[in-house]
Amino acid sequence: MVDLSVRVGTLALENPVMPASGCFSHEFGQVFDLDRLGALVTKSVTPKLRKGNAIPRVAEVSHGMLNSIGIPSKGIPHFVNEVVPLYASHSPPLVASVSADTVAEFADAAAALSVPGVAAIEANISCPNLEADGHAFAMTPDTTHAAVSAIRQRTSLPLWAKLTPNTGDIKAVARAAETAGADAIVVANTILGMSINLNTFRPTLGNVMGGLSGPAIKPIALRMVFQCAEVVAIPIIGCGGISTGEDVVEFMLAGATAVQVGTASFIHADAMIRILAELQAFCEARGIARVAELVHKARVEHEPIEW
Amino acid sequence: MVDLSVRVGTLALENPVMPASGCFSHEFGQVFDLDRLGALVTKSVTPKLRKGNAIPRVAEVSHGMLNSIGIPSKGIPHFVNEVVPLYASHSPPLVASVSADTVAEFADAAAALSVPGVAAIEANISCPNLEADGHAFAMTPDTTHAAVSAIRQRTSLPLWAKLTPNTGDIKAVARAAETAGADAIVVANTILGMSINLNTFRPTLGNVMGGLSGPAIKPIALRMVFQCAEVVAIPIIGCGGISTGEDVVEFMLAGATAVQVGTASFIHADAMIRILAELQAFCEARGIARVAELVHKARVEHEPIEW
Amino acid sequence: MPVVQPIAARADFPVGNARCVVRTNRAVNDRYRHLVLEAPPALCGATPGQFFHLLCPPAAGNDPFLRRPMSVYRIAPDEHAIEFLYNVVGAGTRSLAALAAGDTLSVMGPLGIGFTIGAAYRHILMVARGVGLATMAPVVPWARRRGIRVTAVLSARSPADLMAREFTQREDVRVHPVFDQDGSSEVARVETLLRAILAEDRPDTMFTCGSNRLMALLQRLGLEYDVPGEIALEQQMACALGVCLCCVRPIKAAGEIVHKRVCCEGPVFDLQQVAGTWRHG
Amino acid sequence: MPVVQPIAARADFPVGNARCVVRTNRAVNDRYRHLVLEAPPALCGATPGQFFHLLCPPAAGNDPFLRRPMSVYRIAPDEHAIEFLYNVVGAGTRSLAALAAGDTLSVMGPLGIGFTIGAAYRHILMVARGVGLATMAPVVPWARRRGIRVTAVLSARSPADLMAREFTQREDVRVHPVFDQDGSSEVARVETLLRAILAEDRPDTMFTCGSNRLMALLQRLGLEYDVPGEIALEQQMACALGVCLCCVRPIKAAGEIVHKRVCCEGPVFDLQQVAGTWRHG
Ligand SMILES: Cc1cc2nc3c(=O)[nH]c(=O)nc-3n(C[C@H](O)[C@H](O)[C@H](O)COP(=O)(O)OP(=O)(O)OC[C@H]3O[C@@H](n4cnc5c(N)ncnc54)[C@H](O)[C@@H]3O)c2cc1C
Ligand SMILES: Cc1cc2nc3c(=O)[nH]c(=O)nc-3n(C[C@H](O)[C@H](O)[C@H](O)COP(=O)(O)OP(=O)(O)OC[C@H]3O[C@@H](n4cnc5c(N)ncnc54)[C@H](O)[C@@H]3O)c2cc1C
Ligand SMILES: Cc1cc2nc3c(=O)[nH]c(=O)nc-3n(C[C@H](O)[C@H](O)[C@H](O)COP(=O)(O)O)c2cc1C
Ligand SMILES: Cc1cc2nc3c(=O)[nH]c(=O)nc-3n(C[C@H](O)[C@H](O)[C@H](O)COP(=O)(O)O)c2cc1C
Ligand code: FES
Ligand code: FES
Repeated sequence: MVDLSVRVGTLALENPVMPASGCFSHEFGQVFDLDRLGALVTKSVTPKLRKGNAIPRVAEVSHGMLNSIGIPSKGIPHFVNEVVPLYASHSPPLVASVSADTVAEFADAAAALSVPGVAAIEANISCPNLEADGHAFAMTPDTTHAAVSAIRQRTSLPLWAKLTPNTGDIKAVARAAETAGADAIVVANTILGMSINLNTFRPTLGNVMGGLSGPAIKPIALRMVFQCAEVVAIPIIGCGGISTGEDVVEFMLAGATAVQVGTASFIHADAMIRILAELQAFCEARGIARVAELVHKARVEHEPIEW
Repeated sequence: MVDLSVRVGTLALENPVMPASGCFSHEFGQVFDLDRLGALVTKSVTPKLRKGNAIPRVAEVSHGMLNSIGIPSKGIPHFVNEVVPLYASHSPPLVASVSADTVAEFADAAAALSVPGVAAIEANISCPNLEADGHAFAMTPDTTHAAVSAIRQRTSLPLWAKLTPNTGDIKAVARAAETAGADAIVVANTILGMSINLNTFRPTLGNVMGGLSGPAIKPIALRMVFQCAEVVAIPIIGCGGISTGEDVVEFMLAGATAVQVGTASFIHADAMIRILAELQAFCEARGIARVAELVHKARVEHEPIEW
Repeated sequence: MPVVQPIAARADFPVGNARCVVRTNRAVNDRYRHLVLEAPPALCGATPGQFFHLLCPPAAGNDPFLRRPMSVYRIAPDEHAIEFLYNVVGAGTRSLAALAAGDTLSVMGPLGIGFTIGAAYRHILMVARGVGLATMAPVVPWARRRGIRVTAVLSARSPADLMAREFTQREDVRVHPVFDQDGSSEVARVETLLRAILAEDRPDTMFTCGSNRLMALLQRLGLEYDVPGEIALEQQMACALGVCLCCVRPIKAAGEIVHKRVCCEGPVFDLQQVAGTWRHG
Repeated sequence: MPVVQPIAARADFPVGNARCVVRTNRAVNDRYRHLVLEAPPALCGATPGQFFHLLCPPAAGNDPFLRRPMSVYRIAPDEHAIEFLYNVVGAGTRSLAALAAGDTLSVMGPLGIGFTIGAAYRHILMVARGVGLATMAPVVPWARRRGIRVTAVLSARSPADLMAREFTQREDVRVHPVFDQDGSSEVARVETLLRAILAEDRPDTMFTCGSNRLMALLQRLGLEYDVPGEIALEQQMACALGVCLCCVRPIKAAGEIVHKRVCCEGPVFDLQQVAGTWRHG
């Protein structure tokens, strides 16, 4: 038997596979056993009530999808009172994803979310749809530091910072999150993209631009995990295009301690269960006793080509 | 008959389809008629002699490829004396792509490349493989401005600046290129990515990280073209994942005056010829008399959803 | 064996998820095709208006990434079958069109909330156009089996597109065809027709599908004649399980307009509560 | 008709590019398969050591993005055919393995520079292992037709893997099989064998393929016995036309080590000029 458990800071997970925020809710319990996941991560919630973006909110592209849901939110009290209890009977730790428009709101919201039943806070400082043109806190180290440290001061729960790939310097942003007190970073959110309908000449998304996710972005997310692992000591949770157990291995080798699966669950609702089985099979075939052994084990020493 | 001609600044092109730098050389003449292209764009050349990166230099990923060729170069004199004459008998304008390690070298190289037979200079200020961790001039507006304005002072040929998608602010970079005197911008180069071989646990590329290209990046490149078209008045040449005539239409609607095709030519060597035929067929079916009419015609006025 | 590789067609997980084998996949006319899949019992319990989420396999240059929602067109648990009627328009339906008998595809469902067919209903008026007909068709045998009269106004471009036979499935239904070709499908003329039906044999409910013009007309007539109604909506989907919030439509609820998810709070909604019109892409 | 949709199999474009129909695609043993394609004349003019660039169609979960280079295994212009022998290892070859007679795939070639077979040659020594055998096999009939003797050392894990029949193609060839199983494929023992051959019947040239161990041995013996040689190399490719510079290998040229492109300056190189060893992935 392979030991699939991993440790994300102080949080012990039965296995490294958990859903990505916005790509999971209790409705998946209609299709598979939620208790088999490493953790449960909820859709980002904001302190402000929000309706979300215009429809259409999804479009498909080559090996991926664009979405512009835009974080519809019924507010923090609704989340605490109505959503948290939905997961009370489930064993995996519940990770509450939070987003906000200002540093102060972020901190208040994180404090309000730090209730029994919530095991960790994931600060979505990266959602590309919220502000004009996709700007987000996690696009620069300064704004990342400001948001994460403000939240840090208001919660004693483990704090994960979810970074955006829409930055020119993921390493600096990752370091800023670590310095500001994040217990882990999630790398990464969707990449801003766009497509145009050739019948109507209109953007396919009501919101014009949206976040690209799915296998198309995997090499980019993997590269970012690898880069972040070079510069931070806190655990990294890999996210972006993961759809097989082999993908999980690749992210772990690059430096991820755990992974999040988003879009793959829309193609096969029970994808995470299959991914877990594949991960286990990979380890068994390779004689890897503990999946945690894989973390950051990519062999990058150059074997010089002799010439 | 559809009029396929477009104008990139002072340069008149018979049609908007040209190869992307590094994805074209005269060897394609073994498979199709090079004179049917809108322009011919050569592999970036550097003033320094370079051997290029370690092998393997290519790996395939979901709907795309990673490359880390690394701009092997035989220097500017070799290019002027041996490469330029190869295209002397061809009708499309020859665009010489140049790259360099410093601003001064960039300017010198561009001056040395401004010879008869070269119709425009494309400054590849974006190649992600050259410097540690993929940093490049085009990652910030300042370094973009420095490189482009230095080159501008040393050549009277049309100057195209090729931007990198590995930046957090493509619009600021595009504006910097325009302000510095670029006649057009090419949007964009490859996106830094990575993959790991699960048999060897080694990165698939000898260079560890490499540039992602192909259909996987199309929504990202298209979004960047759209964003740049909002802020610059100079023509935009779209590049990234284009593999059909419909893709060309999408890029033109988003704001591109012309397009470059890279990876698609590795899948079908004569892809650009097919793409041209598809572009023409699209226009014919839609009664579009001049392909130039498509430029920047995406309908983004929101038709409010009535509720 | 009807099914290969059942994934999660287990009693404790109410939504079925299985690879189904194609029994037949035939052209109905120039644009529409009829697909019959062998399905395990867990997938055969659909009610009219529900749908399945199909993973269309890559074929002939089409490589649809997302699943495609498809209304159940005919419910045949005794035949271990689920059936679809689809219009070949894009990557997903072109890939479906390439399926041959014996091919398999991954199917999740049944999903969503279908039409309400009250036990006391005596007469249902249906107004269908285009592929919405597939969504509404299973109402017919369902109603007839319960002794409910069905009157249908079927709108199409031309008689060749009507698919009246596909709609009625040999059941005893009063069909009023109207066509673009001869102008009989114009809103004003359909209104006259509907008023006649409403006056002559007042229905207990009116069912329709996503045409904005017909919806607006039925909303108006429904209020005037005090006849309730339901409408099947469509919207781009990703998960089809209520998770992703991609598929929302504006719906009036308690005086407010809220976003409801077509996949799990629909696809069938109260006719009067649907707010705004739909534009696709 | 052998060919559908010829793309650019025109005389003025020397590299052919066509959709070819699969004639047969059969297992040779547990791991290797033999693929025969119907091909137009423009694609049938390969010489031994040249290769084609195959667009492996998506099949059964494999969706190879890039083309795959594949040596011509048998050249049969009279039969309007090109043939390949391949080892099923990854996405590309698994997708090839799924091809059935009548299926089509896009093929570009012939490409690259093959083996030099001098008009005055009397005897060729070939040392092959693994799938490199496919690359070298067409030398055999080519040489025999010109009256050249062929001696072949074939190395394999076990007799079941040897494929001597696939290599000799019924031609009169002196074959020395060596195996990992019984230790006869060890470098020292192969060296003894080669020395005996070199001493007994000095060849005009030695051909080999990409095994680093065998290459180093042959380089050494070639210098000692003053026998020239050639080696077929492999390297990951994208364009296969010399455009992208993906496929380089270090080669000694004029005292310097330079990068040469396997696709168009190879895949066959002078044995003594190949520098360094190859590592894949
Ligand atoms: C609940 C529901 C039931 C449906 N039932 C049927 C049916 O019985 N028969 C039938 O032919 N079609 C039905 N559709 C539409 C169907 O899901 C396909 O979207 C449509 O057939 C076009 O898909 P395509 O891949 O061929 O086109 P594409 O142009 O490739 O589709 C591109 C994207 O847009 C989405 N899309 C396109 N048209 C629609 C649409 N009308 N509604 C929602 N999303 C759309 C697709 O799902 C896909 O994600 C239904 C849709 C919904 C939401
Ligand atoms: C000139 C040349 C001739 C060849 N001839 C043959 C032949 O006759 N029979 C045969 O079975 N194979 C041959 N190969 C190798 C073949 O091209 C495939 O790469 C190999 O079969 C594995 O491909 P795959 O898609 O199944 O594996 P994958 O693991 O999916 O391949 C992944 C990537 O690595 C590349 N790759 C994997 N192995 C090799 C290799 N050995 N050389 C170069 N690239 C590789 C693939 O092309 C692909 O881009 C030849 C290669 C070259 C360069
Ligand atoms: C429909 C959808 C909704 C999402 N909503 C959120 C969200 O609310 N908060 C968040 O942090 N990320 C959100 N994401 C991003 C995902 O959590 C994930 O980072 C991204 O999709 C990349 O992973 P994937 O390729 O596995 O989907 C959303 C993604 C999708 C596709
Ligand atoms: C093998 C390869 C080599 C490349 N070399 C260069 C180069 O030398 N200079 C440059 O500006 N871009 C280079 N590029 C980037 C392409 O020009 C292009 O911007 C990128 O591939 C995206 O387009 P595509 O998706 O159509 O390939 C190279 C790309 C590839 C795949
Ligand atoms: S499609 Fe995901 S919520 Fe409806
Ligand atoms: S594969 Fe492109 S140069 Fe050889």
